[in-house]
Amino acid sequence: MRIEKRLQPSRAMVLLSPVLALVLTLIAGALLFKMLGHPAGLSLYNYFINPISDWYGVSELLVKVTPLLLCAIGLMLCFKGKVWNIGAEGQFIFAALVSGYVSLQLMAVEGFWVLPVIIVAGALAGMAWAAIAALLKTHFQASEILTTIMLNYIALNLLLWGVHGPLKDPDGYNFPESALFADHTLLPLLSEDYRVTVAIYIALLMLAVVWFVLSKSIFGFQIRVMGESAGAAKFAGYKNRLLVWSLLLFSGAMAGVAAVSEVNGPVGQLIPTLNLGYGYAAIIVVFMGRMHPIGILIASFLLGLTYVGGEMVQIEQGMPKSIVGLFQGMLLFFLLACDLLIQYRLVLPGFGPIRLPSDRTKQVAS
Amino acid sequence: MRLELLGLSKRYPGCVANDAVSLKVEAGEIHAILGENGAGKSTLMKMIYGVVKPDEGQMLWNNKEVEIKGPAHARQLGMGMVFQHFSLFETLTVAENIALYLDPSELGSMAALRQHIEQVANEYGLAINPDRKVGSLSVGEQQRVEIIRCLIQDIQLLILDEPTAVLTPAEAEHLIKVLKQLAAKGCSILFISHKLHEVNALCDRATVLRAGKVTGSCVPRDTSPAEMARLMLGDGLTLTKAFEPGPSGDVLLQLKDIEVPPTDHFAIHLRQLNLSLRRGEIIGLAGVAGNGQDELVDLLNGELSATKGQVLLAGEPIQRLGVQQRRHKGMAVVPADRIGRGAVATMSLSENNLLTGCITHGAKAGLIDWKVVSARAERIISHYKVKTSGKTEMAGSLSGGNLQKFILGREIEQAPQVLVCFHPTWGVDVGAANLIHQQLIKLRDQGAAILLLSEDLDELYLLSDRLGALCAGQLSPVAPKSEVSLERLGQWMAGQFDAQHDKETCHAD
Amino acid sequence: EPLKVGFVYVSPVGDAGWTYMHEQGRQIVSEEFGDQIETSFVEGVAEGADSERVIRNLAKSGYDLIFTTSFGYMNPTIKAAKRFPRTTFEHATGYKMAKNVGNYMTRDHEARYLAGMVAGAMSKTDVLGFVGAFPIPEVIRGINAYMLGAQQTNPDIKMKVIWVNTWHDPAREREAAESLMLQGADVLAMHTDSPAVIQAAEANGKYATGFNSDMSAYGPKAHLTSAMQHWHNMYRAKIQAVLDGSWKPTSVWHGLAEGANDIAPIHKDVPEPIVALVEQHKAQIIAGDRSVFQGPIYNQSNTIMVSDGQQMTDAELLKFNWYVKGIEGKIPQ
Amino acid sequence: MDIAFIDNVLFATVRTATPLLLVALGVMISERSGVLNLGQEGMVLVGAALAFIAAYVTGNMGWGIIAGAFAGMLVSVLFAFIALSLMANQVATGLALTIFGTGLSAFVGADYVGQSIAGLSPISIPLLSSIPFIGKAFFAQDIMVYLSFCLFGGLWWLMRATRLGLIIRSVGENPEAAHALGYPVRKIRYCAVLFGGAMAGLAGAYLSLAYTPMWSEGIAAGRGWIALALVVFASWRANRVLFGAWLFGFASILHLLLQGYGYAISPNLLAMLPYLVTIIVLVIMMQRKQGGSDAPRSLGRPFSPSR
Ligand SMILES: Nc1ncnc2c1ncn2[C@@H]1O[C@H](COP(=O)(O)OP(=O)(O)OP(=O)(O)O)[C@@H](O)[C@H]1O
Ligand SMILES: Nc1ncnc2c1ncn2[C@@H]1O[C@H](COP(=O)(O)OP(=O)(O)OP(=O)(O)O)[C@@H](O)[C@H]1O
Ligand SMILES: [Mg+2]
Ligand SMILES: [Mg+2]
Repeated sequence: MRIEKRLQPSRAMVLLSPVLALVLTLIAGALLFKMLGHPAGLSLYNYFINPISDWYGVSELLVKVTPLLLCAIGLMLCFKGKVWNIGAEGQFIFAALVSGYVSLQLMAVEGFWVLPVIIVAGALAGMAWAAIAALLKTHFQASEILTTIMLNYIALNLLLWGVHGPLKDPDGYNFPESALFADHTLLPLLSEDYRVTVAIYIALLMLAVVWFVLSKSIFGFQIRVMGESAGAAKFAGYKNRLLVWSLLLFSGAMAGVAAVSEVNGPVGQLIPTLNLGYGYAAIIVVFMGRMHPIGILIASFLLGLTYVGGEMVQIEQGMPKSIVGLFQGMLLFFLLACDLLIQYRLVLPGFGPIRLPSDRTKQVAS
Repeated sequence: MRLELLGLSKRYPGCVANDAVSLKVEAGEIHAILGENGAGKSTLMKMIYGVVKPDEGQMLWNNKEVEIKGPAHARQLGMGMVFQHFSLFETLTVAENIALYLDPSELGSMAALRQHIEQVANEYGLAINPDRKVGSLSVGEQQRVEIIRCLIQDIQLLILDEPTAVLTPAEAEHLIKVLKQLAAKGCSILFISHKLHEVNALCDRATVLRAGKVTGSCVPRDTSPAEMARLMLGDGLTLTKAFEPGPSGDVLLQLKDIEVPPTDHFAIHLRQLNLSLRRGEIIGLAGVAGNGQDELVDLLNGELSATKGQVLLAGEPIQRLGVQQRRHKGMAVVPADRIGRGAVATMSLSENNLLTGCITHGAKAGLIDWKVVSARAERIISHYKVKTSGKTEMAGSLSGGNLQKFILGREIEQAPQVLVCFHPTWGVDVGAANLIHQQLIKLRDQGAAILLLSEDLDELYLLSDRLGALCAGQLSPVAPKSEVSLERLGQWMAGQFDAQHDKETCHAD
Repeated sequence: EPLKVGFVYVSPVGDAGWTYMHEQGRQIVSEEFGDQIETSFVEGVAEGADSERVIRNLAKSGYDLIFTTSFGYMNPTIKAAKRFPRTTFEHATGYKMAKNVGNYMTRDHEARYLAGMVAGAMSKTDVLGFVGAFPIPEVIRGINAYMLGAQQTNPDIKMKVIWVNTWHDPAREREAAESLMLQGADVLAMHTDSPAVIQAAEANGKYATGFNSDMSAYGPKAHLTSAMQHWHNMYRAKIQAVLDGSWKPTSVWHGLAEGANDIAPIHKDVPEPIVALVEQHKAQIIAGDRSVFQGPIYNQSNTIMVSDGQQMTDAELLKFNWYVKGIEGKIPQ
Repeated sequence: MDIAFIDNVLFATVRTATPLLLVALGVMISERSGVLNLGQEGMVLVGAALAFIAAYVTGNMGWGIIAGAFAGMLVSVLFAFIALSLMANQVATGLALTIFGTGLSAFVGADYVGQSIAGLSPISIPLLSSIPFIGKAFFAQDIMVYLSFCLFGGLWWLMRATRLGLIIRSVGENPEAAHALGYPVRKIRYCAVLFGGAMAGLAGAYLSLAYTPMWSEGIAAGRGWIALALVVFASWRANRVLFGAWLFGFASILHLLLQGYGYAISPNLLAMLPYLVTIIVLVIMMQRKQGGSDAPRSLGRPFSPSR
């Protein structure tokens, strides 16, 4: 058996390969569960179905998906333009710090404008943090991969400094936490029974916006060109600096909104362990979703489910947490491996397509 | 018999690159392989050299059947190859590049290798500094490295895939001398070129490929270039001898005392550039690669800015404008580097049409109208006879000549007032080159001004109304082509701009 | 129908520290109660939005009693408890309570104090070194108790503190230990979750005292003793109360007296009189005749903070944010 | 500050730098060959877990070291197969490897948590170890530190002066050309990735056998990521990798030392120091070279040979 490049990427495989990957993951997962001495069917049910078997479960999945999706939306644009922003994590954390500070300042004032101000503050803070990387890249030629990783660590330490110091709850027995935010600074819930906030609408709206920008606007086209060929972008006069700045600022803003969705949503205060790694997980979402808006929507749900499902098999069957990592790893490996089929086809010896010279698909258009 | 091929075939998905090709090469023979773009010439050579494995067929080397296991094996047998797209490593030095080519057993110390390189370089008059990084060499020098690399061991067969496409006439002439010297020593040479007069001057025999098949052969000495072209392309072709200058109008593009300091190590300093390009005229600029052509094109395109002087488009200063603003005002540029700059390899033709096309069509208020864009792409494909499976095909999978036709079409469809055209027919087969030439003349006759930069002097004489040359970042006088002899152009390219002509051009302006 | 008891752990059970001790407690009670209860745990639950979901999921899956074992779970526990009024929650190390939420904690400072007595006696340079995770009251309390204990056996003792900003990064903890030894400390202690500090002392021929569990295996020569926690006593009591139907939200803070804390066997290098003194103080604390934070206690600037004959109240201990005399440096703010 | 103090600080610096150096040297080789493997953290963890298990079970440190290297190599095969043979995106595959490796190490190491082993002990080289200032730092370390010095020396020489080094660079530079010259691009990349895996495994072994002889989950604590950054910072040169690892190690020690001296700066702010230093040095280096990084030209680009 050998592989052979397709003339054109197969459209069918674009849709089929993730399905195939999922099936393979399930099979491998079943084997893994068997090996651990758990019934495969039940385990898979608990992992993938049980967590979303009722609306409550779905709502919890949405809670997990919201920040993930928001971060991924920003990163998707960056990666399309080959701006390797690994720093959504740091932008998220810094934005959480700033929007948390603003929320604490606005505890006593009420008004319809309070929430918008907090969201904007978060977005601006995320942008500011991303702007450092943008500045270092465009004016000092420092690789954004490196600077954003470093900035992640710096932001984390800033957050720790904040909650251990100035933002500590004065009535909190010196524990490193801010006061609980006032209710009017929290994002409205979709329903009192669930923890999902309106942030999910923001995420979906932004997803649509990004989809539109990428498929219909010159700006989106320019981003893609920059990503595919910097030389061509320069030749066509696309302003590289401007693009780098807007991509980083946009993804910073999205990470900032994600931070608000989390801090002014289910968490409701500043704590040292705010960052659950959304910024890193979003990178995976973007790749799993093949940098396509619909793709990342599905991928964020799938990845979210691997977390939630991992908790479920711990609760129900006492499996170790490391299962989650194994599952996520396998799923990603299979996805990546199956993507080969989009560009290539497998040829079995003896069944190879036989072509005559007249088969040439290229022809002179007249 | 040095080399004999019997029924070699190679299939790629979607096409048959070589279909039962048979070929004989004698010892000391210089054998040309002719064929249009995509005929399968390079594939055949790669099979001989072991880079590509044939699906079928036999190969006899010095009358014994061999199966080439890989390039290293081919080198052991005494073959050498200069690839169409150089296989050099830009960040390594010349000596390191050559060391990589050699077998570990042949490679002594680096010092010995350096000596060896200098010795070979002297023998064939191919001067090179073994310690320079290849990336800092001009294209011609890079080719020298490729050739020296082959000659450093005793070889019996040298394969050259379009070696002269990137050389200046002088360099090409020198190469031909070297090859003759080699052949005289008994080395066989397989030579691919689209420049038929070179084949004519150099080769003992020629084999013609078409769509992967051998369709004929000839003795180049006894065959005119036109006849060879007909062998390659069939009868429908008429090669134009020369285009008459048309009537020229007012000045469209003007450079005044331009000064562009180099932006990096390898860039050329443009000095004191003065040029006036008129409506309905083509100015051809000759010059050895790396004498400021890249910088001049970048300057006109708006990627580089001058520290002194003025660029005027129809009398209006544009040096402060960006690329897109200039395009709005009627500039268009065909870059030399098709894949790296002119097109995005991983995008479809429609999308590549939009790359610069968005200036005049398909975009409104920042939004794209894909229908218009793809209709336009289809029109370019049919108008400019681009061989492709359709507008959704990736640019990278087109052959060079076809992509070049597409890019030229895209720029011409912009209906530019001024077109800057750099190497429009580099590596393009005779048929496509002919079509491109006709399109350029048509554009000129519609009243556009064209600045043509090329290293192909035939092309320059064929198309230009006036001629000049670039050397070391400076511009020679520009004079009507009837007044510029080949000899004088050669002097200009070498930097000898005599005072007398300076005055003449001043008058002409 | 067995009582379903769930545990939420902040780190993997394999962290060898805090969570490890809770897991030991769970295993002990689950053995003891046998068929009466059914236990399970979720490990490595981050303290953000995830924790509330896990707590809710446990409640939703029918768990009757849920132990949340890290400070950061306090607010999520309270929030989840509101939605599941019939489920009983117990939160470790916090200060909030509700109708169905109690909390529990160990008086680690009592064991710390005893360990400090050993450390003070064994220091030749008169400098102790302490690797702290985060400057929160719980850790500061331990540092102060350690110092007060050391002063009992060595009035000249001083102490240096390094914060590593992590509960669990063995390599960083080790670096901190090395830095302390570079600056003259010859007996080390830590309030982090790995035994790296013990290992560092062992490698450098210095002494150290452990925390959470008996860490002697990590440094047979270096390990003087450990300030240990035993959670199973509290777990047993709480589970029994729920089984009996007598559970009420309470705030329990158990120490040496209740067997919730202890120290590991003391190293044989420690002179007999010191061991006897430690035993004596331990007995006094258990008997209620002595408190770790009893006056006179001076702060770093030699101001008296607790006057002779007085003791600090639990409320004061919960908010501890100053160092006692003898500790160098300032608490970072 | 006396001589012994400086020696001790250097000693701690070198120790701290060792795991970073080991990973980064491996990264340097695989990236030089054009492969971007972001799975370092996962490979370090798997190496650490397996090294500890092997040492614990056999009671022999040598087996531990070998097992660590071997385990790192084994998981890197997974990466190599998907990224090189199946030509998947390398960034994504590397991230997947990190996730997978983190889970796998926790999974296999679960039974060994809380176990202890003796660990590697330092070997003082007579005479040399008493050289003032640097004796202890360079001549009183354990065998793995010496091993890392040797590996550094070997790789520095390999990349600087050998044909193999040249071949590796050529493959990362222009795989098409290397292929045309007959070099087995994919095989070379496989080897480079496997070598990188072995180095990451060694770094893991150093953590779980020498630095803190124990196994606990996530023992690498982000060192794989730092090492990746270090290589960019070092512009893919062995000597700068060494310098960078030491610099980072020193900055890590320094912020702890400053605390010990009682500087009342927040430890959180001090903890930013190593990262800030890295950014600043990077910026300075980029200025010196007038932009343009030395990244291997085809770093991260899949290559499919057509024959
Ligand atoms: N690796 C490949 N995979 C698929 N198709 C290929 C590959 N290499 C070449 N081809 C196809 O084989 C045909 C012959 O290509 P080849 O490069 O041999 O042409 P050529 O005669 O050298 O053309 P040119 O004059 O442009 O150099 C073309 O249609 C080309 O698209
Ligand atoms: N690891 C390596 N990979 C590739 N090339 C290397 C490597 N190490 C050295 N070289 C080559 O050897 C040359 C000299 O190497 P050297 O290590 O002395 O660096 P350098 O240019 O002196 O840098 P610095 O001034 O930072 O020490 C470099 O320019 C480079 O081409
Ligand atoms: Mg060719
Ligand atoms: Mg040097």
